[in-house]
Amino acid sequence: MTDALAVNNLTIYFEDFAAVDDVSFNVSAGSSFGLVGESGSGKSTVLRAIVGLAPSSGGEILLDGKPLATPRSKAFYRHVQMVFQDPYGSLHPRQTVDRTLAEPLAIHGIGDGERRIARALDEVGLGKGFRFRYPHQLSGGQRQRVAIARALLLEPKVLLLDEPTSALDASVQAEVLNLLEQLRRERQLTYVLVSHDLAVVTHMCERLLVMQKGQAVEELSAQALAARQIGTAYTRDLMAASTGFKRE
Amino acid sequence: MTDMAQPQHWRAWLLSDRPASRRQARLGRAYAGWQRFTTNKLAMVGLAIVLGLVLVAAFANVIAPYSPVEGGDLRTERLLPPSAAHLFGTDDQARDIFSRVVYGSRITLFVVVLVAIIAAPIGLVVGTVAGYAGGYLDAILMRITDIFLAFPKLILALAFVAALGPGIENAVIAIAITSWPPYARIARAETLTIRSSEYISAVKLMGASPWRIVLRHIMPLCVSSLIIRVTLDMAGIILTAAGLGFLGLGAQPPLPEWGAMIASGRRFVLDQWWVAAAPGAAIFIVSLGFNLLGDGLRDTLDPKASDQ
Amino acid sequence: ATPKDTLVLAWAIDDIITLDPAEAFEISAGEIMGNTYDRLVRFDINDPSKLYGDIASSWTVSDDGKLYTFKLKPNLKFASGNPLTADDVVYSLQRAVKLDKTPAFILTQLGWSKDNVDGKVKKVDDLTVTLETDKPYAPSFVLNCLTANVSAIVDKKLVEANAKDGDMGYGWLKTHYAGSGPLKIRDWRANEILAMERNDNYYGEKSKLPRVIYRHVKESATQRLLLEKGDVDVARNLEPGDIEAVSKNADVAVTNTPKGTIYYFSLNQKNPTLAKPEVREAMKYLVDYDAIGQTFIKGIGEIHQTFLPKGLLGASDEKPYKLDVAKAKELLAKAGLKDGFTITMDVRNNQPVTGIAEAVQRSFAQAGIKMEIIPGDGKQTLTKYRARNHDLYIGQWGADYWDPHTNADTFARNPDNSDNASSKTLAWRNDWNIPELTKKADAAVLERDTEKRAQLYKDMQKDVLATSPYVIIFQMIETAGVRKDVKDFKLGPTSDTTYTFKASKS
Amino acid sequence: MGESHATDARLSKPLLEVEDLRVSFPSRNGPVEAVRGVSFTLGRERLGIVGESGSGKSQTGRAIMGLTPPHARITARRLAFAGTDLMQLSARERRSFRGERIAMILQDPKYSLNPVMTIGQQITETLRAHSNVTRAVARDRALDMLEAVQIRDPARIFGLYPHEVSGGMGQRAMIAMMLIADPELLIADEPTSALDVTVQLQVLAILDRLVSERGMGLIFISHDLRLVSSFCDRVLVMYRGRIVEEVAANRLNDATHPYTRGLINCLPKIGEDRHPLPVLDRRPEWAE
Amino acid sequence: MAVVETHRPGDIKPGRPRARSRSLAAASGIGRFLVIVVLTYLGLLAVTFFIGRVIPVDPVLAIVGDRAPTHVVERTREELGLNKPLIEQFAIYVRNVLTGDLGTSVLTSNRVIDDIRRVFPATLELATLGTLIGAVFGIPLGVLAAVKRDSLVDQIVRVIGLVGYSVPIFWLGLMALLVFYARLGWTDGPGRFDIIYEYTITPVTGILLLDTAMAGEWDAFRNVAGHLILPSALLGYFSLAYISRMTRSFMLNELGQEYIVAARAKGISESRVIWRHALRNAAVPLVTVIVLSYAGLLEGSVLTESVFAWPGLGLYITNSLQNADMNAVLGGTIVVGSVFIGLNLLSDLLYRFLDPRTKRR
Ligand SMILES: Nc1ncnc2c1ncn2[C@@H]1O[C@H](COP(=O)(O)OP(=O)(O)OP(=O)(O)O)[C@@H](O)[C@H]1O
Ligand SMILES: Nc1ncnc2c1ncn2[C@@H]1O[C@H](COP(=O)(O)OP(=O)(O)OP(=O)(O)O)[C@@H](O)[C@H]1O
Ligand SMILES: [Mg+2]
Ligand SMILES: [Mg+2]
Ligand code: NI
Repeated sequence: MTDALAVNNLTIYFEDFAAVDDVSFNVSAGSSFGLVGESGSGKSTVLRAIVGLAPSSGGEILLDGKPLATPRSKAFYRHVQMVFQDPYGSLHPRQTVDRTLAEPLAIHGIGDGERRIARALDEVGLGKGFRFRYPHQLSGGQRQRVAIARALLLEPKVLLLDEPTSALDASVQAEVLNLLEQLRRERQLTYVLVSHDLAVVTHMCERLLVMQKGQAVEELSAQALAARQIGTAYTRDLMAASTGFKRE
Repeated sequence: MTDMAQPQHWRAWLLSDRPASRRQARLGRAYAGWQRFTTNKLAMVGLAIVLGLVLVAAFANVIAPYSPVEGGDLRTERLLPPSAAHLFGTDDQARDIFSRVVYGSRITLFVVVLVAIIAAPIGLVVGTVAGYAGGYLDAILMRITDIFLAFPKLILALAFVAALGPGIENAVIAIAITSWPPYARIARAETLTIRSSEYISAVKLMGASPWRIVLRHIMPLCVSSLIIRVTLDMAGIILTAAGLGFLGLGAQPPLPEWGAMIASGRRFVLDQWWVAAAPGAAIFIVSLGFNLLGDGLRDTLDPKASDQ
Repeated sequence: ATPKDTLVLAWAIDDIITLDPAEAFEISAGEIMGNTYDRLVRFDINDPSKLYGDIASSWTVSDDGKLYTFKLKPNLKFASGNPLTADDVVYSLQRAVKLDKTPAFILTQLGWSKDNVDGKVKKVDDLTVTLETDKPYAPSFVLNCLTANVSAIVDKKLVEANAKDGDMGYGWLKTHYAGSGPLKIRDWRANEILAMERNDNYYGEKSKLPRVIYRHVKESATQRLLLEKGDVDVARNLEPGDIEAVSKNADVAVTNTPKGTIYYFSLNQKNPTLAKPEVREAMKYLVDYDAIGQTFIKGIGEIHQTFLPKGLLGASDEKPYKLDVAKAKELLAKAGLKDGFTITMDVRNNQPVTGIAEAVQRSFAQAGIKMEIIPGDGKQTLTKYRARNHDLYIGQWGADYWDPHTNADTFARNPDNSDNASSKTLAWRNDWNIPELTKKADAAVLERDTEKRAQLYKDMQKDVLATSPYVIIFQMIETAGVRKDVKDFKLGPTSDTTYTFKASKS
Repeated sequence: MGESHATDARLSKPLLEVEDLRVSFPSRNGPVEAVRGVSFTLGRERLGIVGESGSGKSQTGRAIMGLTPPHARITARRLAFAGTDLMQLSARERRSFRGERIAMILQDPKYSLNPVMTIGQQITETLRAHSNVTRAVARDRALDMLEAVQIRDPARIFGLYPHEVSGGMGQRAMIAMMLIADPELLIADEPTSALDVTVQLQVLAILDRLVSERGMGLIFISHDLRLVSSFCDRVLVMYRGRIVEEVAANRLNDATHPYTRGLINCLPKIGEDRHPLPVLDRRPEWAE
Repeated sequence: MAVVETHRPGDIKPGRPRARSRSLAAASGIGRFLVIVVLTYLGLLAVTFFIGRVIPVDPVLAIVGDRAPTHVVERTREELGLNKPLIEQFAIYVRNVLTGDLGTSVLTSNRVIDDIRRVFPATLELATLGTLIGAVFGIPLGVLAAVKRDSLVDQIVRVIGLVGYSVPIFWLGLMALLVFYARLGWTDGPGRFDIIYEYTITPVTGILLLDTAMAGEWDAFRNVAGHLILPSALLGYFSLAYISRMTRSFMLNELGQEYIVAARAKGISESRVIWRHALRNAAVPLVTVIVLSYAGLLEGSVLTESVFAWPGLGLYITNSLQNADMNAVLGGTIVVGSVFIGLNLLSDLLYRFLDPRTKRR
């Protein structure tokens, strides 16, 4: 069986700077794959390259075994969707939730908007009361739910999640993570999840790739990580840092 | 009792953070903006002045006691000082200045509205398209903008009026032509920041076409800063129109255009000060009104300012 | 304050574009030339019909009326120190004809051209010059042509020394001076200042003041402020209101003189409505002459309705028209225009024409004529006028030289009404085809009997008054505000006869 | 001498006493209370303040510094620093406390360093505001301070502008800037939340060392319970402008308040398999 | 006329400009910058040129006058090359400009370059003083207003600014002349100096304050200064209105930043916080504002110049335009364009100088 998503030797340059340098990984259908690394390690850029928001300078990206056309087709966007890091920045400040959600339907000419929007809101745990609010009337977690609802409206198979909870309080993070897990189960989605938090990634994913300065450091399974079966010093540092402060 | 309760009810409905319909959401947002606006006293003064202008223009024929173009007897009623019969005195064609000022508000309103609806959209389209498209299109559009910016404004306007022939419509076109470049720049600068924001990325991910993104997602965001800027520029537009009138290239006589009135009144400024003073004061007050309004709108519409 | 030894005049001198007398044709340039260049003859500013020799000591006219012989005063010198002889006179006249700039027509109408002028203007000896015309023109006409600036005498040696590529010094003289007049030009900065100094080589009475300076000031109000403050001695562009005000000022006197300039509006005969005789006449009844006289031109003009300004030979002071709306309506009804019509008027953006145009607009309205004013800068309205694209045009016409022919030539002559005619007289510009009048005008200029000649012009004025498409409104009076300590400042009847060199200060 | 002196002081009286501190911001719909009656005392120790976003942590810290925006209203029954009642002081006197005796590290070095002044200028400025030292002396002290916060090449960093250094470096510079005048109390408002996890620990280590070496009091504000519990001596848990619980840091797992417990529980942990994660069920009575 | 007199640079928004979008010099490399400059020039010239040709004014008329016979008109037209196709005329013009020949003005008979050398210093002197006055008073006022936001001082400063934005300059100029010159006699009148000094002053730089000071002609200096007071105060007021307003807005923005809190946390004095920290940052966008408003004044303020009989660039270009003296208009446009481009460059350099963030590491 082919992988839902395969990234082979992806390289991305911004001018002379290699933001992503020869990164490869495969994600099998229905699984969840994690990308971890510090700020600037190129995690977001990988995701953006997949959806065509960042130029790829080398390597290939295969979706269901087929290479992607540039620019991406409309059909692609019904297959792959993305949720962004910043819930404050990813919603149009002058559009109500309703308008935001109606947009993808309008673009793809999908009818039956009323019902779909209502259902999508239900699915992400936002009732009717939120439908006509503006983003500034929502909390961070609620916004992130709207963003997820928007991504789901097109019924994609693959969902790319770029640090979906890093801007949220811990308690809200738990809610959003739970929601994502539940959705994945219900819809058999494939996830690629980016985070700088090892705990979040191991919680959500079966496999993960550690990145540093644009390069893949190592790929390992969540169990391996939990069992401290770590191959590189860098991953070990990350691991240590995520357990809290230790006085020498 | 119900009278008292009713407004409260409306207020709650408007300010609800759970609007039940698009309309309620929109009205609520407008109402919140209005509330913020009303706390700004100077802005309210500005709004009152601008509304006043609109009212005076609408009811000019009711308000003005005399015809604005037909004067009285040249021999006896020329250059009369202000009196009960002629509130602001009469001008050198023995016309009642008050009536002329009143009717002049129509022209001013006409100029202001027309410039706004010509220049602002041009600037908006050029700026957003350049900013969003980037690359060559951006370079070309911005060069054109630069060229227009590098011109002395009044001289460019003069040249256009000279080319098109004098008259208030042509003056409007000339002013519009000279005033769009700053709008384009604002719109472009704003587009550049909006373009890289995640909500635009999100819409792209929905598969939206560039036109859709520019028209439905970027433009609405640029509009508010543009409105602010246009309002603040209104004073300048009025003054430029007056300047053209002053140089004899604006409205045709006997149209009671304020700038042209000052220009003809300026000959009497040393002895019959009222001839130039009345339209001068009118220009000043209306400009001030637009400026105050613009300041207030900035506080209301600019999310950054309102956060403070 | 102004310096004791300098006369300072505030004047709009932005029309000066050249200092070459063979080319200069503008009002302020005319005055400068009049003060700085000599010519064969001048007329008496107190009685313009009297001519006197300037550098000519005497002259004779041959019996056939075609050959003029001038004797020059001896020992004349240019400001440069070069002697002034017949050579210079011949050179100057020939140069003007050969350069063929705008004012050259004043000389070429005597039958001179580039090709023949060498034979027509000749030196006899160092102090004698002969001029030959092609027809026996009235001597007053020929001599008056010679009083014009284009006939001014330039310093041949100096000019030739600065000539380039055989341009007869044209390029150089535009901004330099080569004359012998009572004042010499020291400095000209366009739109800013023109400074003249006493020419100590002048043959006649030397300038009282060592220096005369024109300052470019456009606004009447500004001029008035400067004058009242004593920062200028003379203000030249005062408008009626300001004149009234300064005349009340104890330190300032107001002086004026009628000028050879008349203001009129004209009807383009290409427009079929305006071509109707009744309409032409009706419009003459639709101007409130009295009111205009008491307001917009008070102090700067007086009502005048014939095409010859007062002071010119044969000028008639007839004023048959006054505002009469009823009569005008009657005429319009006769023309089948009972309900009036709509028309445009091209108006230069300045006073008093704008004010008058507006007043006319109002009186027209009373007869149902809707007139739209098209304001424009001077050159713009002129361009249109010369292309015969106007309906109504309001403007002025100033005498080019002090002879009735100057105005008859343009108001009452139209030798060729075709679109590419060589001379675009006012009659031509208004498409007024008048073979009869043209003949009369041509005859008048050849009439050598002054009395008879004057009568010919009187007759022509009557015709024009009755039938022409011109509505002549007033004759300009030039008015200046002069500070009391200035003596002997007198405005001349033409622009080139305001002799500032005669002024002095106490 | 520093150590013994500090011990004496710690015994004699508390460094900071806060009693019923309230901060409210006027708004159209009546005043919004950001801090609603916070009381605590602080000795020469590490006190952590945790709580979710908007719970009033920062406003508490700022109120102590006297840096609340001018339109806000502050009241307190007592707000005393080393026995001096801060509420009674004039603006000028209050200022003389700032920087010299109480200092505050702000959250994000990207925004809290003046972009047009060099790091060195900004550090020496603190010193020169409070003591009359020459430029050269100030410079030497600043370089020492930079070294103390583990900057390897102080002389170079001294002359750099904020945008020229990394986040971690900037945060250290910020610490140096605030510590150079030797304050007795340091308030650190989320000093590491903008930093990478690996750098975070280095910065904390520096703070830790400074506290133990200089004997200063530290208020450590953070939303990261795990970090606070491993770093501080005592933790205050804030919810909606109030302190809901105070626990010793090492006994955090025994916290009693359901809010605190919820906060601890809802974090995913490596090696723990909890699907779904427990979530916080907010109860209105917590805010009472 | 506020708009006419000062250009409000549209792109400057209060806010910390991180990446400046409109930066001429930001175009990487001198080469690209030059290309941009040349293109801008060409565009400027082309626009001016073609406007000049469609104006319904016959340029020949300005030279030969109204009375000229047809053959003179036609010959002159030929001499000026006006009968050639427009494109060819434009090519010829550009070629001449490239060889440094701006042509001759038909109105003044001088070489355009000489005319401009004469009129530009007059404008320069006025604009410089105006901007100085505007900056020297406008910045402190703006700072004060921002610091005391919503106080009486703030309202007063805002009203001063708003009045400056709203009052027609030609009217105010005339009034000022009337009061201070005519009635009170406190200042000198229109023009650059009294006629008495006409031949004591020898223009070297054309900036008469400098010229007289260098020559040690102190009487003349005083006179020149007296004439400058009113117009420069007037222009100064207009730029003050603008500068104080922008200063206020920039300062408000800076005062809301975190680093201000940090500075206060250090316990430094309030004045240092305001002047050293906030204003120093506000200065970064402010220089652009000031430089561009200066550029606006340098383009010549036709209305002020006409009220004060000031022989400056604005009047020169306007007058030439009305007479279709295209060489002069084009020459003036080149100068204005150069001023604009030059000052833009200057503001860019200042910007780089003031904002360390723009420097490369
Ligand atoms: N459009 C761009 N132009 C230039 N450089 C870019 C661009 N986008 C990203 N980069 C650079 O590429 C590198 C990788 O960025 P990326 O956003 O992928 O990092 P990240 O791992 O997602 O970090 P974070 O955790 O901060 O989100 C960074 O150094 C960034 O500065
Ligand atoms: N200037 C202000 N005007 C009005 N309300 C304010 C202002 N500053 C803060 N607040 C309010 O005060 C409350 C407490 O804010 P504070 O900054 O102390 O929260 P915090 O606990 O530090 O949160 P975070 O973890 O997000 O930094 C918030 O609800 C906030 O909205
Ligand atoms: Mg990222
Ligand atoms: Mg905080
Ligand atoms: Ni301008």
